[in-house]
Amino acid sequence: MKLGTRKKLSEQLEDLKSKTMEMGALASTAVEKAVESLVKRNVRLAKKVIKEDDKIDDLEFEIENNCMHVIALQQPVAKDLRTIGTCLKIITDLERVGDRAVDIANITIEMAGRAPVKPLVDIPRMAELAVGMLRDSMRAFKEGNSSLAFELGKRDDEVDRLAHQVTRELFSYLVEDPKKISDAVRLMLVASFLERIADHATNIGERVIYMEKGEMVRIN
Amino acid sequence: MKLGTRKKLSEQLEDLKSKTMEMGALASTAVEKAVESLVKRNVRLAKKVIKEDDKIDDLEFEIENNCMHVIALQQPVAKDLRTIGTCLKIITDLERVGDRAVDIANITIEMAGRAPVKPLVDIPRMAELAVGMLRDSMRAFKEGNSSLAFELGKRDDEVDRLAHQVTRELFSYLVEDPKKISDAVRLMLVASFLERIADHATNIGERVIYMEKGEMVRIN
Amino acid sequence: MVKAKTCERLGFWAARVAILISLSITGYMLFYIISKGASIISWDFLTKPPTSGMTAGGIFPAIVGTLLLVTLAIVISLPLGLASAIYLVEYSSKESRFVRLVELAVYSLNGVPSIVFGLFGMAFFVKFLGFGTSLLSASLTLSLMILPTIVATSVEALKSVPDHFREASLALGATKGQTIVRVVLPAAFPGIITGAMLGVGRAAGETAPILFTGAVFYMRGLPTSIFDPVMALPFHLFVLATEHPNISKVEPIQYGTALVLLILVLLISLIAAVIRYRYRRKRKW
Amino acid sequence: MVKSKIKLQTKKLNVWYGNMHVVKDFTLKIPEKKITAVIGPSGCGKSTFLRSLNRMVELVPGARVSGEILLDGENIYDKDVDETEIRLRIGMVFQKPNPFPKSMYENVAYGLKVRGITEEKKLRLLVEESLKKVGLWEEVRDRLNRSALELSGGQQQRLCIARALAVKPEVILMDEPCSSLDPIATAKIEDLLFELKKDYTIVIVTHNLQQAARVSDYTAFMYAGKLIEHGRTEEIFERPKDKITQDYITGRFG
Amino acid sequence: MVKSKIKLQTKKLNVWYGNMHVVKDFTLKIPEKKITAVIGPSGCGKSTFLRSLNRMVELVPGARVSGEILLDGENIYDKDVDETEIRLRIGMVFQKPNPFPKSMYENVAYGLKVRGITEEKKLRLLVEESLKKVGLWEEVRDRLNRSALELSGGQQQRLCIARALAVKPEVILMDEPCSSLDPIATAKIEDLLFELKKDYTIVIVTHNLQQAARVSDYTAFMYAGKLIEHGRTEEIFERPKDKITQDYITGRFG
Amino acid sequence: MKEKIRLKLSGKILTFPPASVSILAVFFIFIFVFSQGLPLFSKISPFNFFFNSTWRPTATPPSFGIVPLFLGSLLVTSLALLISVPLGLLGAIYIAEIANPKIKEQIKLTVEVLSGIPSVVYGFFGLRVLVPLVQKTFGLPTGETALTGGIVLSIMILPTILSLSEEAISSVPVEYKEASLAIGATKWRTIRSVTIPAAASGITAAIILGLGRAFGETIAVMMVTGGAPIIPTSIFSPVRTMTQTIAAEMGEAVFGSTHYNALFALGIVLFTVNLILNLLAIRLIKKKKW
Ligand SMILES: Nc1ncnc2c1ncn2[C@@H]1O[C@H](COP(=O)(O)OP(=O)(O)OP(=O)(O)O)[C@@H](O)[C@H]1O
Ligand SMILES: Nc1ncnc2c1ncn2[C@@H]1O[C@H](COP(=O)(O)OP(=O)(O)OP(=O)(O)O)[C@@H](O)[C@H]1O
Ligand SMILES: [Mg+2]
Ligand SMILES: [Mg+2]
Ligand SMILES: O=P([O-])([O-])[O-]
Repeated sequence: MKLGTRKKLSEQLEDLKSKTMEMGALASTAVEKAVESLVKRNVRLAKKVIKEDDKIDDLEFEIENNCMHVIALQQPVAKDLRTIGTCLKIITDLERVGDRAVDIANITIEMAGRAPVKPLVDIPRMAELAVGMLRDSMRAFKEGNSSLAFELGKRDDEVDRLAHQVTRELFSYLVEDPKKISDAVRLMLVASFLERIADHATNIGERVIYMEKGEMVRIN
Repeated sequence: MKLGTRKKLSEQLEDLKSKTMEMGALASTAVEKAVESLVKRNVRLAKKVIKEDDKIDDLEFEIENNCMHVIALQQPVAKDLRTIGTCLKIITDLERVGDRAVDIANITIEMAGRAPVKPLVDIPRMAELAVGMLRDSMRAFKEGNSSLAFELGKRDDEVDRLAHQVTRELFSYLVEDPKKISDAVRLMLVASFLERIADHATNIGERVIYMEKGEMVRIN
Repeated sequence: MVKAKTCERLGFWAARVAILISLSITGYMLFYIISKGASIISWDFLTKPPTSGMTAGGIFPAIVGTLLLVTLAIVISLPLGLASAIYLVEYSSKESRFVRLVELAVYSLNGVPSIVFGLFGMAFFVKFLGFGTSLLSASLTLSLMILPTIVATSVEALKSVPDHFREASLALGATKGQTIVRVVLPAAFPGIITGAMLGVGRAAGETAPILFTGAVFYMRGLPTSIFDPVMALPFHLFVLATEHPNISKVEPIQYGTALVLLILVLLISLIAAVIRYRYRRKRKW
Repeated sequence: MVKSKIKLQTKKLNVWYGNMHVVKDFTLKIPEKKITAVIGPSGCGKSTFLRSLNRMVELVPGARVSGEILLDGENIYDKDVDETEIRLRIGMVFQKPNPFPKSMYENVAYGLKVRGITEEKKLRLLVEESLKKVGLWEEVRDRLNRSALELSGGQQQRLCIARALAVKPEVILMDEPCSSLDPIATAKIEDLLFELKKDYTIVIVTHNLQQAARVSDYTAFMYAGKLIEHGRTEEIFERPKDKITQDYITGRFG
Repeated sequence: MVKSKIKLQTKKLNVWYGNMHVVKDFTLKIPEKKITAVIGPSGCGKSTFLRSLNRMVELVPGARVSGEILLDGENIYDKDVDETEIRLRIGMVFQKPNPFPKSMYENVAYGLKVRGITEEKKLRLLVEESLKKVGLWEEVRDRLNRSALELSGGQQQRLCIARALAVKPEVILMDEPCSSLDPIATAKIEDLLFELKKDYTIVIVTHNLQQAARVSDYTAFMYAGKLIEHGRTEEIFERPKDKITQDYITGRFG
Repeated sequence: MKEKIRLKLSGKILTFPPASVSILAVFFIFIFVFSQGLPLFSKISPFNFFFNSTWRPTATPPSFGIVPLFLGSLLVTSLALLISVPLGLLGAIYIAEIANPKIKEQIKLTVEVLSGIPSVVYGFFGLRVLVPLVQKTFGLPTGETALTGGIVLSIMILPTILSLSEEAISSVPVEYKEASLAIGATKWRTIRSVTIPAAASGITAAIILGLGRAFGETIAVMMVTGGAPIIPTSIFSPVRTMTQTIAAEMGEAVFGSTHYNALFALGIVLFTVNLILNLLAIRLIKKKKW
């Protein structure tokens, strides 16, 4: 929605939603790439992730502004308003997802050039799950599919379980080989980041349900 | 704002602001108490902090709902709308501040009964700074005081500096005494939490400036 | 409260009785004249001149006379009245002194008793302009008499065309003249016609103004020029009823004349009323 | 859904104009000392519904009413109920401000006089009270004997409200009371509504959804003579249950 | 601030009615193929301003205009400019739908006939084109010869817009075109505005702030005859610079 | 372009002269009636004319006192109003406020049509029906009395009063009535306290216009009042009105004679009185407040 080209409410809402979808796609990709950079110890890719986070931030800013435009100019009510409220909330979640991707990428950079603590198995698996949740939460948003949103609760539990497992495992490494302490700590952080990303996806799912039904439901 | 007792827009906005102030006060106190519990190794206090976070979460939910009410029923524009937008954003920051307080309290509990890594000097200092920023950001919000908000940028730099210092220091402990690894890691996390709380205060400051002037300004 | 209800009932009854009396008196009058006059009217009565000192024959010249008077009067006063109205409503500002003067004149003219029109007609048309007691003098007098009616109804009709029609037309780039001809006059047409009909009705029924200006009790044949005097129905009735030497003998003719006059005037008046009503109902602005 | 005391209640109310069925099986509870807004598309029967609440609808030739309307539990359409009595208890304010072409004082005193109050002192007092309630007293105290038609549109409307208040009604019906006013006068009337609902039960018909949202506690959405949805205003505007309501309030209608 | 081509522009425009100074030093640029809304409290001179743009204000006895109004750079108040010519280029739509009491066809054809177009085939074509533009063609094609007064209020207003479009104006002025319409008809007109601005420059006066916010690209806030603030509609509604503007749009006025 | 300007002006130029005709007409009426009437006062004193109580134009010496004629007009007119005002007003209330719409339209149509009945027909009806009726009812030597004239005139002006009052009452905005009803007033109370006061100026105007019509009526009175130029002593006296005098005597008056002048002077009086009444009514009608 460029300034000066007024559109009808429904078109503006469509714009908002598609922008939000775009932001969701960027955030998901950022997480994927960050984890890939970590696994492949690819500093360049990590740097790219960090650079591209600006896009996500800009998009958040733009979407938030547009939401305010629409509220100020169109006086949305009922589902229209809930859609806007949902966008406003989803974008903070997505922005935070983006920040976590950056955090992961930073860790990639910090760990660059050192021997790996251990082969990364569970972390890519967690990442896959978390990104899958994120993608599905955005799909639920796009389609207004509240049953899809509802399932996110269960999937989040799986991610939490994995995160615990990773942490426990790393602690044992920690004690074994103090030299690898700092990298082990870093990987623990990555696990917690991924867990939080899954939380954000769950939040998004809750918002989608609110948008569709008008009620806030806790899904985990 | 109870349901069924309709008020005028200006009254509703006042309600929103005072609820937000209340949430700000709760969040600030939570951080203070969490750090106190950490310093004094007071598990009971830590548990109280964790329990009281529910209040903050409830308040966020309530304020967000009220914001949506006001938008749906009053069609606010200009400064009125910006005030609501600001409330919406501030409360996510405050909620996150509350979560960090809980994180700190959890660490208190985890570290309970073990000898301290080192005497805590810098962390209480950081906490004081961060909470001071938070309080001031909320005062700036209440008073619409954008110059007060503007200063938060500089103060945030100071907190960042301290956080770095704490981390570096703890790393040296880490290498010295592998047994204290896990607690040292935990304290590092606390420092990063406090740093992030200061970031949230800075965000709130930015929001206040937006509310007053209608422009988003980066203040750090 | 009970008292209020009783008051209401009493008041309503009083009103009902009043309207009943009002209508029944006039109703009786019409019934009376129709019942007495109906038997007199025949083809001959309508198409033959009076004979044997008015005691026999018909009223043909009086009918023709009245029609002539009325036609001439309306032909003179309608264009004058309509043009005045157009000037007043469309071409002048409300504050102008001239407009107020014209309005005052129209109102004054409307209040002048018909007998004074008669006096004026006699002094001005008959004597001063030398038209003599003639169809022309009488018609001119009548046309002046009905002029205020026509101006007033035309002004009303024009004013009742809402300004937004004019604005719409002007905003589309039409000139003032185009606006009046294409939009205002068509919209005002029914009102103008009603005014004209009202004028015609009044002209047909009045006696006093033609008393000294053109009406005669009897003439041989029909008028051949506008300078001839004419017979007229109302005057005919008046004379038959009050001044005829042999009143009892002409009584049937009186009723007949009265009925014909009544029918003529009521017909015109009815047409006017019907047009007005239809128009009022149809009008949606 | 409605928790306060019910002041006025319609039960299976139906109104016909001749053969035209205008209000259909309308069952609605109107809580005391709250503002209930009636919204709906043009011609859906809002005014007719409102006018049936104080029996003004009976003035329309050919109007027919069935069902019950309970005012404090008593059916106002009962045979032995006097409609003028009902109209003293249920006041009405109209779309266009319609003060009588009399003095401001006479306007407000009118209803009292109709009620049989003639004592000058008492009248003065009551007139003053009503004018104060609508916040007009300060504006007109010095010219109470001037014609009410000298007032501005917004002032006239407040005078009309004062006139309705003077007879101390319990319920006030308002049929689009602000539609002929400018936004500033409208804001004043809306402020007044907030004051009035401390003492009165108010039913307001409005085309202006924003107004309904701003001022009312409860909202009833009417469509084609039927009550489609009724509930707390917040609910209606944030979570309408019915598809038609949703479409109407989000402007996707028709 | 305004970046598109300027279609119409007032420079130090002043209007008096007799001694009353109604529009004061009004300098405003109206960009091409955009919708510019004029808002402001009642009596501030919005209608007068609008009517000065196509010289309709001259019809008011005692009205006096100074300053310039440039249409594509040419001053429409120049001595040798014919005002009927200007009114063909700057069309107008009024507050109340005001079709002539003629057939729908005649209504739309009117402006063309006034322009001297008489060829039946051409007229038909142009009438159809205008009616299609306002989305009325499908609704009325079978009854073009019926009276325009048979249409509903919203349809009438669209007919009036079609009538204005028929003469192919460049600018369309609208003075509260929806104030007598219900929300549904209003929504249709607003939709139409979005279509029309592809081809026309539109200036709309409205009391309805929400409407101004919804439809306009630029908004001018007028107060006591003066232009207080003018800018992108988003700016005016989110970040008004002037205190009076802020107070007015947030309803804290007066 | 110039042609357009000419076109624009031509409408005004075309319609200006007709607009002046009314002014000229009044002016001429004024000039001619006065020029024929005023010379009277060089022959007899105005005091004599206005206050002498005998009208004997053909006697020797002639006497031109209009008191009996004026009183005759006044009496007949007053009687007419006395009958027609209550009937007309109540009737108007019925039509405007009580009758159901269908009947209302029909009655209004009827009344409007009736108001077109020529006065000579009323006179004729009076002469044929009322005169004998009055004579018989009151046992009078003749039925041609002031009362008969009053009744005939009252019937004649009734439609005027009815329809004008009805219009005044109906044009009271329905909002006023609704406001009153909604406040709990009965319909009758509403009519009394709101509708009639609001319509007062219109109703008064209706009455004044009726008065004017009665005062200026010639033929109808002429046929039923007996025409005796004496000061009436009761409503059963035969009377002669001013209008009637002009109509009856103009035929005999010699052009330019004192008698002729006197009849025109009567015309002046009629003209003036009616002008005043009429302007009064117009002011009242224009005083509408809504
Ligand atoms: N006096 C009447 N006689 C016959 N039908 C009527 C009468 N008054 C209203 N109606 C019809 O009854 C229906 C409902 O009218 P009503 O005035 O109650 O609608 P509304 O919802 O108030 O509309 P609006 O929002 O336009 O005021 C409409 O279709 C209208 O045409
Ligand atoms: N023909 C006129 N003669 C004298 N003054 C007028 C005339 N028309 C309007 N005015 C005055 O000029 C001022 C501006 O009127 P205008 O109609 O332009 O205001 P507006 O902003 O359109 O108001 P609204 O929003 O009520 O339509 C008002 O004070 C009004 O009273
Ligand atoms: Mg209505
Ligand atoms: Mg205006
Ligand atoms: O931003 P977070 O600290 O809530 O992840």
